[in-house]
Amino acid sequence: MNAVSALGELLVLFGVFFYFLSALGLIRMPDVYNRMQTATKSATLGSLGVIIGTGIWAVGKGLYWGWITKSIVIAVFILLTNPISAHALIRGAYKSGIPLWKGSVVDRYREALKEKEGGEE
Amino acid sequence: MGEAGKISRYLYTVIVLFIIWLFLTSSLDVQELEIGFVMSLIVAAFSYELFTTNGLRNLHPKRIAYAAAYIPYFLWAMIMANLDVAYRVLHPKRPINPGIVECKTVLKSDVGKLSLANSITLTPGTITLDVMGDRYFIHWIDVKDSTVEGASENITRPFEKFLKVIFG
Amino acid sequence: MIGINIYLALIAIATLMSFYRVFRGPTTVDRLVAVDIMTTITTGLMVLFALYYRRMIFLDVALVYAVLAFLGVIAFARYLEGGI
Amino acid sequence: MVMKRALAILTILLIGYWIALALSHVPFGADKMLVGQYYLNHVKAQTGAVNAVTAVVVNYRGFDTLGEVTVLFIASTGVAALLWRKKRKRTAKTEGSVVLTTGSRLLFPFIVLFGGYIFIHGHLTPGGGFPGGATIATAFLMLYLAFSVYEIPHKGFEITEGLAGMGYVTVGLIGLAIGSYFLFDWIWQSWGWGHSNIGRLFSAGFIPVIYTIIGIKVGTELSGIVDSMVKEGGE
Repeated sequence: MNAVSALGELLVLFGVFFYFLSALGLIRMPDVYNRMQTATKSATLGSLGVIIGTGIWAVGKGLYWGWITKSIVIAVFILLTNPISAHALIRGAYKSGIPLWKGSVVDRYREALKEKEGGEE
Repeated sequence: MGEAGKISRYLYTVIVLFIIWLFLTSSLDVQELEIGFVMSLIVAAFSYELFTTNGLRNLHPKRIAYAAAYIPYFLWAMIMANLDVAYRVLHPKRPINPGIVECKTVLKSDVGKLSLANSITLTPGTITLDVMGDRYFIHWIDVKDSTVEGASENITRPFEKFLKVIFG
Repeated sequence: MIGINIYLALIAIATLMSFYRVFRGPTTVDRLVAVDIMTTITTGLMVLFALYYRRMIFLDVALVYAVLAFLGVIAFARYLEGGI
Repeated sequence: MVMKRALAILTILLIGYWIALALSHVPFGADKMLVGQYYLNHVKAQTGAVNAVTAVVVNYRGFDTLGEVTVLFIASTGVAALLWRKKRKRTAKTEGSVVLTTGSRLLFPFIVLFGGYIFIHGHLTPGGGFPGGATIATAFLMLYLAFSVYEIPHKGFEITEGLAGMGYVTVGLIGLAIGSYFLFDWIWQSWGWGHSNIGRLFSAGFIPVIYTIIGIKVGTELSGIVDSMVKEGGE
């Protein structure tokens, strides 16, 4: 057990914790928007931790150094795509007419959409 | 800022694709490098029009320096965001106060808007719902200020000072 | 320290936990969000499996899976918005 | 409702138990198939591929693979014929937001490059022409999803597909001319290229060449299928 693989394992552990947090957020939050809030962020950070951690861990175990570069590619891909898919999903949710949670305080988007429709007519 | 010339855009795409290829194959074997170069040339030939509008201007040292400074800042913001999420999820009373607010941005380019939207989505309590021109509609889990200026001050300002330089 | 088997089991449990939301719904978007999270977690699981078998080529599988999962979620989201 | 669901879960568990019971008698890892053992023993010397599956698909069973590619071609033509109507339009009501369009523009070259990576490394990694082509097609699917007016360049795609199909047959015919049979691996067996560097990229005879051709062909065909399926008939 050298320092590099210990660092990798620590990162993996960190990522696993955030995976759990994301699953928990998915279960506990009251409506779809808040679920997305909590789940997407922690799943992305968890993936970063697990994937890059795995790369470092593998190099620490004496495997080929290419592990780390390849895991960086996967991590960057996830970092780029996950927010995009979350954005597409939340937009789809709003457009398909799912109401906000009853405790929500303000909805500027509806006002803006109304304004836009009013302008066109 | 207008579009860069075709050659500049093509070269920029080739360089980026070749770097991605290096990371993907994770090998410095000469054969891999040759095939990678050929592949980058071919793929860039029919995708550079989609890929970039700025061309080689993106490789300006100042932009790269700001991008390098942005990465740790962003990672830090992301970890903070997740601790915030952890607090909200694990707290027995679920302290949330959600709503959709509007922000204005000063960024002009599409790539800048994309990175601002992604940064917003991954940082504390906010997720981008829609972008119309320079108006961002953001679902905020804990609304502190529902006016446009206040929300912009809270959400988009910290990132904009970096992204304005990186993407223009 | 703890060992890779434990991590694999833990990640699998996290996947199952998000599976709960796929079953419960109540709306389609809820299920989709859960599927999105599940695929993200599964990508991490695949990467860890590559280390478990000590085969670097399995990382390619994880990357293909990430690409396909992203496309699937985008397709459903665009469908929800009304037409593709 | 609960009853129905419980019944479904019970059925699945029962079927799973049966399958597990049936498979528990099959010893794991002991392969009784002689031909499989033959492939495993001779694959490196005869084809130079590190990945035995690829060698079987392209080399030993090359003719079948040509058939598969043909089947895929027929499938894509069939889908186009089945869904053909005069004025077919996209049904997208809304344009994707700037985040989605910009994101797909940034990701498009990367996914195409990754598809190329998969089919070029078919003899070294668990990839190959079919997954590589499918990955390339997903890149085009992404553009369809993001933009409401995007269309693939139909003419160019048809020409590329035809050229790729002809290229496959040509490689096979050269094999017939040099060696003794159709799809004879002339690069490896006659010219003997790459005998010294098994496991590096330029090895395994004509497997990378064939896989590149298959990748391009599958990619264009699947993009065509995507195009036919996304559009719907207008008036």
